[in-house]
Amino acid sequence: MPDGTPPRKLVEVQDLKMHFPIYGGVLRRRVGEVKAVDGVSFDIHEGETLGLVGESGCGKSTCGRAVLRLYEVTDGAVRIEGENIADWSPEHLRKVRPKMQMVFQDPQASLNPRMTVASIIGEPLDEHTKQSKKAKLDRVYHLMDAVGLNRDFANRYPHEFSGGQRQRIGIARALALNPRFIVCDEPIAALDVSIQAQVVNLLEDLQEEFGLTYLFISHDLSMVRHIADRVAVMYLGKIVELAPRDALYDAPLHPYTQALLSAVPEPDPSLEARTERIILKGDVPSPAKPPKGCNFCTRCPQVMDICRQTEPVYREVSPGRFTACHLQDGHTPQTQQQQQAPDAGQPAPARRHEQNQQGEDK
Amino acid sequence: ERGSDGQLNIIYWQAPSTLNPFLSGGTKEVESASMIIEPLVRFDSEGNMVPWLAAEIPTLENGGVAEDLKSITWTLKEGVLWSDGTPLTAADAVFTWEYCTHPEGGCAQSSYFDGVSSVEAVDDLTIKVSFTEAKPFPYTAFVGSESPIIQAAQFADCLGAKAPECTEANFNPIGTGPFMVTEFKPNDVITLEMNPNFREADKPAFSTVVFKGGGDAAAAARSVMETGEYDYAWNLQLDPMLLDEMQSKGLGTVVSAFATSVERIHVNQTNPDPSLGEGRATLENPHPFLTDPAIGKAMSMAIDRELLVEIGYGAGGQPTCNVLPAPAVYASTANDDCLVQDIEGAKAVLEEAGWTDTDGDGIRDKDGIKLSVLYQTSTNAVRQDTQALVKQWWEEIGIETELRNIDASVFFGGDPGSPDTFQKFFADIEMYTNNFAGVDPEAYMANWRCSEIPSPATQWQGSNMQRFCSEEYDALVDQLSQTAGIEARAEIVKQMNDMLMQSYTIIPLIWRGNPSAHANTLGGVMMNDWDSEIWNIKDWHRIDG
Amino acid sequence: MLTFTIRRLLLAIPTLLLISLVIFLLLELAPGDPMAQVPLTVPPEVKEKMRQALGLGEPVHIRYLKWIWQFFVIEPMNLIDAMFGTMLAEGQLRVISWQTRSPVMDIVAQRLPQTLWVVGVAYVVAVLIAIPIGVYSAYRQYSWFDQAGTFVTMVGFSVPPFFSGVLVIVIFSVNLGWFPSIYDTTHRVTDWDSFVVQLQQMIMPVMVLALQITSQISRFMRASMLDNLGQDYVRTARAKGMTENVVVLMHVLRNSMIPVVTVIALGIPSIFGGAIITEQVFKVNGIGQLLITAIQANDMPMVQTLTFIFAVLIVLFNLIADVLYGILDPRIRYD
Amino acid sequence: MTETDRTPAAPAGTPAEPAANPAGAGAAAAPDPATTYRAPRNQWLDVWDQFKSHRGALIGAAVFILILLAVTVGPYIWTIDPTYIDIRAKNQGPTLAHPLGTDQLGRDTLARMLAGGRVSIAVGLTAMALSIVIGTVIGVIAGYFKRLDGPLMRFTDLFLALPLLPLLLVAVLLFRDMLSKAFGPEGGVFILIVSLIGITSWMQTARIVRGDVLALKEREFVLAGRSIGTPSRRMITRHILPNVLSPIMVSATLGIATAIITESALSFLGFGFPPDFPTWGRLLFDSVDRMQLYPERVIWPGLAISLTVLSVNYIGDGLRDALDPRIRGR
Amino acid sequence: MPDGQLPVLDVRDLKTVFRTRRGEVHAVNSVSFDLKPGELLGVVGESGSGKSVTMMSLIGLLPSPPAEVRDGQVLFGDKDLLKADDDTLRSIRGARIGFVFQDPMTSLNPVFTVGYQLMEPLRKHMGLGKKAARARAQELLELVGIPDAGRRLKDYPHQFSGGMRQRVMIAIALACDPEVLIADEPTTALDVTIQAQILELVKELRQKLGMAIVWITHDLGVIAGIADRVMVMYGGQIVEHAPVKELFGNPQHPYTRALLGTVPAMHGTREARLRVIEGQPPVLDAPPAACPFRARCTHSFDRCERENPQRVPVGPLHDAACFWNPETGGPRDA
Ligand SMILES: Nc1ncnc2c1ncn2[C@@H]1O[C@H](COP(=O)(O)OP(=O)(O)OP(=O)(O)O)[C@@H](O)[C@H]1O
Ligand SMILES: Nc1ncnc2c1ncn2[C@@H]1O[C@H](COP(=O)(O)OP(=O)(O)OP(=O)(O)O)[C@@H](O)[C@H]1O
Ligand SMILES: [Mg+2]
Ligand SMILES: [Mg+2]
Repeated sequence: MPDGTPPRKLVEVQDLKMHFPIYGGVLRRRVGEVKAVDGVSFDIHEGETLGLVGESGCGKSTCGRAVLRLYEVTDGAVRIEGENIADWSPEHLRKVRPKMQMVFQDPQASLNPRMTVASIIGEPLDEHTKQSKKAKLDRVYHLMDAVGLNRDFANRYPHEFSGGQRQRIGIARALALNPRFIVCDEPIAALDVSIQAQVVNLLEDLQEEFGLTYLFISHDLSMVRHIADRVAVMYLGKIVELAPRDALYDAPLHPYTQALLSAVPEPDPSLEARTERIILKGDVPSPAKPPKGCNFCTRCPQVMDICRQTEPVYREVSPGRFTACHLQDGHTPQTQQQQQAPDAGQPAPARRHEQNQQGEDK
Repeated sequence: ERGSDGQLNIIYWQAPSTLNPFLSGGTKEVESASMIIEPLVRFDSEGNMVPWLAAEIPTLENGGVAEDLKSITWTLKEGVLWSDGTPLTAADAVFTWEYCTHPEGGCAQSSYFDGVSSVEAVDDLTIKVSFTEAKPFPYTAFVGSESPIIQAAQFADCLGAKAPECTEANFNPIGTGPFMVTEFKPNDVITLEMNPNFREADKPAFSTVVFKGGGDAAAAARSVMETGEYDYAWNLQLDPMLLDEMQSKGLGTVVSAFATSVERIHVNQTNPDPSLGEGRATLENPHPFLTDPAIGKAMSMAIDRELLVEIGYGAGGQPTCNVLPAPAVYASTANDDCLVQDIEGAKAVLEEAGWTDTDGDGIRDKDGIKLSVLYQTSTNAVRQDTQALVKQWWEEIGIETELRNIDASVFFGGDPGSPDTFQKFFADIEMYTNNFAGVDPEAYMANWRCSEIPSPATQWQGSNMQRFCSEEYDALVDQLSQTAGIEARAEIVKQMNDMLMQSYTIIPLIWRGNPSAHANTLGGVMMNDWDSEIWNIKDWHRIDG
Repeated sequence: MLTFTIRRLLLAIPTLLLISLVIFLLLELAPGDPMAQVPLTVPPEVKEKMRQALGLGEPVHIRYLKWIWQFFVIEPMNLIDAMFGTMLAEGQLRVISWQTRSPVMDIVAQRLPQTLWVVGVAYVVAVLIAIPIGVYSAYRQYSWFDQAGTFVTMVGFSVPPFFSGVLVIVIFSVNLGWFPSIYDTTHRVTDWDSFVVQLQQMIMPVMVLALQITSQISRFMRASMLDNLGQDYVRTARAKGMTENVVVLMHVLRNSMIPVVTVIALGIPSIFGGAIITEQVFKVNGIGQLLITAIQANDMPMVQTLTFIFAVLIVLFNLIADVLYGILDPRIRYD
Repeated sequence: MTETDRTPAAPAGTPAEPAANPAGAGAAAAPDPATTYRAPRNQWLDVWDQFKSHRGALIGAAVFILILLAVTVGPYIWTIDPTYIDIRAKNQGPTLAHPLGTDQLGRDTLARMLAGGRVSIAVGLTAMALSIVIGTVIGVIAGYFKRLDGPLMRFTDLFLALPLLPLLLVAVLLFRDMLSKAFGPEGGVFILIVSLIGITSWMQTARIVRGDVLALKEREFVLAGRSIGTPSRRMITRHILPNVLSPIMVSATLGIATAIITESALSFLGFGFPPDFPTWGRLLFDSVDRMQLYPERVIWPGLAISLTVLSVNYIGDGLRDALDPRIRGR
Repeated sequence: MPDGQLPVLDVRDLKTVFRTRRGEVHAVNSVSFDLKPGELLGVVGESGSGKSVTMMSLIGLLPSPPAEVRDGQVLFGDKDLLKADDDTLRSIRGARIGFVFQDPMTSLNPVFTVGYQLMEPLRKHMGLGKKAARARAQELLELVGIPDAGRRLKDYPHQFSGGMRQRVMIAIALACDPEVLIADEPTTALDVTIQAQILELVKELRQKLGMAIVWITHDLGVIAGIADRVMVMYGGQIVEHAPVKELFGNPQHPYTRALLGTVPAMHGTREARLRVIEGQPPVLDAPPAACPFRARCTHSFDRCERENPQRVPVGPLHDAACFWNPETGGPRDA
């Protein structure tokens, strides 16, 4: 947990873009691209957990993978301890892999069904250390202890485990080389409610024990609320809002964040009856053909003309709170839908005018 | 009566690819064409000449053959018409000569015109063939099914390089024979119908013929003797037991005819060792041990020819000790003791020649040279059975034998690029069948002159496979070419045959006949291996079976 | 889909040219001589002359280019001539068979009918039998029908046609005398009776061929059905109250057919060449028999042309299979 | 309605099989009374466990092993030389001296069946192995390295279009002498035939493997391997290959059958082994003509081929199930 | 909710087993419940607890073999569905009982148009002609909120997003105006915002069409939002059953209580640590002779090992299968 002193930035992501090319036509030329991640920037401080939430297909996984350079990014920089990982050669990258690891969404799919638990957890050791067989095995047992797996399971295969246990195997593998930074790509999405808690607790315990830094990707907002220190909300390849946890949950700025938060069902019938839901209309546009202007303009309940013209700028609207929304830039929706108006921004009539002009110029 | 017997079904398990025997010399092409186009003279089943388009056989006696043996004059029968109704004339024969001797034509039968200096039409019915040198046996051009006369009018535009392009004519030649083509499907089937202009009024008895090709010998035999779908099947080289079994069904009969085909073994007199490079299998490098006639003799003695016949040929073969078993006048009897297998005798021969098994491995040797031979032949079930048997006998007398068989198209292909041709003979022993066309052995016996030895200098062309070379023999060849009169010639030929036999460079095995089968309802079949098998198809007729 | 097809067609051109070159060089290297069938009695000089007449004297690349020109330009022109009575190819030298000395294409055209009759019908029959067998075997997996089907199809798969062919001949021609053992390629179907005759002579080769093809396709069909029977949409269809017939024959079959149809399409080129042995046994004398006799006679232009036609068909049907896949399966989008 | 045996019992992602887990309380309290160091269990043991439960596969394996034993050990027990001609004993039916009779030259059919089986099965196994190796290598490379995909698939097309027979002729010319010098005449032909069957039959495997690898590449455990920093070479051997094993196995079992049959067809067309060299296909072919006289002579090789193909097919079925962890886990 | 009404669906003592190579799996054990017209019954429970198997047993959708419905009665109107023949079942499925499955991605047949699949039950059960069926199909698509319905009928499932596909599934289930709609985790695969859309839709439709609904999920939040009554399943049994408010307000069974505790809250204080349910779900290899939850239960005592608790009333319309009484913190007297 961050205390008083401002913690060091472990990971800095700047204007990260990951576009997947689409080929087509008679000659298989590149005819377009899926803008899976389209210019996101954030920092992760040492020892903190940054939650990354958003709808399915909005680019969360791609972002997480790009940060670890599992993809060759299209543009932008990812700095880990100040070094841009995009500059590293494959061999160097291989050497520093131990520093940053990943836990995957589907515990079934992320474990090779034909390897035993011991060999799965031991694989990073095989790749990066030259220990004796015995030492490796000891380390594997140690890791299994750490994640709460019985040592007896070492020779079993993934299919012989429950989902929660499988996810523990995945976590043990990620921990094997003492990483500093772990990207958790929806580690609980495929798990049963009663098991999700086990995994989240484990992640928290490990963070405490080893001082880990997490990028925690999830679409379970209540779980993110539990685990994350700060939360970034993605929509269609972009971060629309990033804020400290409590600020975000208490007073979301971006209409999408608002809709998202309100859509979470509350396991309490009395609360449930009282909450006013924002039901979005329509579907998520394809990241291959994002709409003009703001990406959210097709579904936004507070959409304005400018949203269909100009892309809002992602900026710090108040200390530690970033968002990209014209509403925060002082525009008011012409077609008021009687949603509570977000009150965080300070509308300045003059600036609004300016902004409008700019928008039309573009 | 003409056309009264309906359809005749013939099956040849190799299908003809063209009906122009000048473009492809295969038996199937020649024989299928023989129903349509005809020569001046044919050979009957005994090998006697029968005037066909010619009115009679010219001889010295009747003046048809010039005294100096340098020309022969033929007279055509009168009133012979082509199937299109035009008359056959001497000009057609002249044209045929021109056609086949055209330098760009690639005529497959041009050897029949070897030594012919000119062919002239003396008048419409008289043809004079002149030779550059005296020809004691002048019956080559226009004699036999391989040298028929084609119609000048039809082939006029097909001379030389254009010959292959005249598909229409090649597939549908106009002839004087009993049948004419209605449809020709290359490599498949020919349908024919009777020739309305055929010179013999009441023939042929069949109105149509289907000449089917393809498949294999067993299927062909089955279709005649077991299912009765076909009336005549050609070349049934099958297990004799199988033929007997089929024959016993009572639907058909196997018939064979013998001419001059002999299955023989050649004993290489030169060294085929690959390490000799260019000099491999040439006269400069004599064979390390096969030049010893004792070995050839032992090899020959060890073979039970009777058994080979029984296993592979049945009625289609007879044991022989001569490379020239026929015609009867030429056949020698001097070597007949080889007909009886004599393993012990063979061993004794080797023993006597100093070939003993010194190291006890069952293989005889002398001076460090082991009797170990590579025995090659073409791929063919009967040949492989023969090979297996011979190998067993030879090993019994202490000659180690390795077998090899080569695809026929490669073995007989004559491709100078291939090491596997029978001419190159890169082996110690090889086996195949050869024969000669017609009845005169002069050219055939000339095969074993020294000058016929294949070598790199001749691009491996030549017919003296075993590389037999004897001045004495060459002298006999020359003598033969100057001798006229059957008896005198026969004397020389026998002498040559015996000389070859006693050199043991050729081991004759089987005088091969040609087994074919005909339905019991088919009458008039006279098997013939001197000419086309179906030479007398005009006389074939249906009998009630 | 259209651009996909066009792109694949464009790609096919260099592929095919390369294939033709490879085939040509292969045949060039192959031993054997077109003169092999000429009897030994023919003297070597004569053979040499005949060889020259076939154009064997020219260098390889000239012959290749000549063949390419003849195959791609002159033969199509001839086709046009034959169809529209034009005279485009008048006097141009076509691809000539060494063995028969007639245009290769004419012979191929002559052989097509019997190949299509026999092999084509066998293929159709086999497919028609295989699909129900496959469907039912999968629907009743591990039932006695399935077990027996597996057994029979595997045996059918393992019996070489040179054996099954002769076996049926012995049974049906020799012993029972029901069908002719030799196929009559000159037979023309003009009326009912001649049609019956045609059926009689087709029945045995079709049987032998169909046995093999059925064996293979029914295995594919079964596997594909099994894959699909376990899918969620099957449960949906049942939950809608559809009868088993509708569920299996509409929903599952339609999906299962997608991979099978492409397998079937990929098998079609073999119609033209794959039945060599069966053709031999029954003397059908179709394309397969043409190829084998051409190889035996070292008839290079014929072999070259035939193998290249097979190559074209293979490439073409590969493409067709892909396109079919795209048409049948709405999920696939080629582009 | 029968459900297929392959559908997973429960939707993916459900906690694992109850049966596989120790019942009830805290998994930590393991029921294993021994030490925590249990000898690593061989994966093939699990495969075998599953395989054993497939009755067809078991019978198939038994038959196949029997055949294998017969052709490998058999000739040492039945010591008659398969090429020995005893002409007096030709065309015999089954007798004590010749349990399967003799052929037209009096060679012992049993000895020939054993010798022939050795060749046929050797051809089947090696040709299959070759085609599987080529197919797998090409398929894996094409699937794994995107850049090589296009060229390799065109290459596959090329091979699909190559005609077998002319290829055989050429190969015989080019390599026969070399090979027969090195391996003896029969060995040379064996190598030729095997390589030709292998070379002309790997394409199907390559396509299937490529498809599977393409799908596998998207699986998360491959990504996980990458995030660990496993280099491509080990990625392939550790993660990709073991997971494409099932389709490869299926291709392999079919491959044996097709190779045996192709060899016999080659004999028919006159391109196979020398005729005095027995193989099952050859024996069958040689006896077809005499089918009516000596029906048993077609039955023996026919039976042998069919039995081999059938048993291999059932083994393939069983292996496919046994190698599929989804099924094995059940 | 109307109380005295006759239930449309009355399930009594349902038992379903699977025969596998490793023996029998007792997936559903003596499950009884009823469903009143117009009511929404929520079913929760962790994965593998037998929710789906129960519902599929009702209308014979389980593959047999391996499944076998051993025992029980399913009264639908006056018919016992377990004894009904196939034809009767078929005429009920899709027509009077609609089913929506969990995975919208695979539940639709990929090679038929959405329109075709939607029209299929209409033509079969309602005997509509092609035209009429199309019109009705379009109506249905509009009903579930798919814009441009007429055109989209011609589209294939893959051209629809997950949420839209799930809506199509719902439309299919609703096609013949069924009396009962069984929705088996219909939103589990979907995003929260899309899930909210679907839930909204169902609420709306329920008001409009007034059918009885069984809604299976393991998301307690969803249940809280839409259910009238809730059934909690564990280990193939119903362990608790109560009106929704009562269940959330006064959970009686330890499993229910534990379940409610594991979900982190969206509002209010954050717990430092999430509560978990330790241990593994039970093995269902024999008919239960003891409480299936005992191994994970923090309150279990020796009786739980010996006896399988029956459902007993613990409050108004509220019953639970447990020997432990949360009020007293001790055993409940039978
Ligand atoms: N390799 C790829 N090639 C092309 N497009 C891709 C690729 N990987 C991802 N995409 C696309 O990029 C977009 C973002 O994908 P991503 O997996 O990052 O989403 P996500 O937010 O993680 O979704 P989920 O919650 O479903 O995991 C999607 O539209 C996806 O289709
Ligand atoms: N085909 C089958 N063979 C054997 N066991 C099965 C089969 N189908 C289901 N089961 C078992 O039945 C039990 C109940 O499964 P069911 O699918 O009803 O659970 P569920 O509560 O619906 O779970 P989920 O929330 O994951 O859908 C599980 O233990 C499962 O393993
Ligand atoms: Mg993701
Ligand atoms: Mg379920």
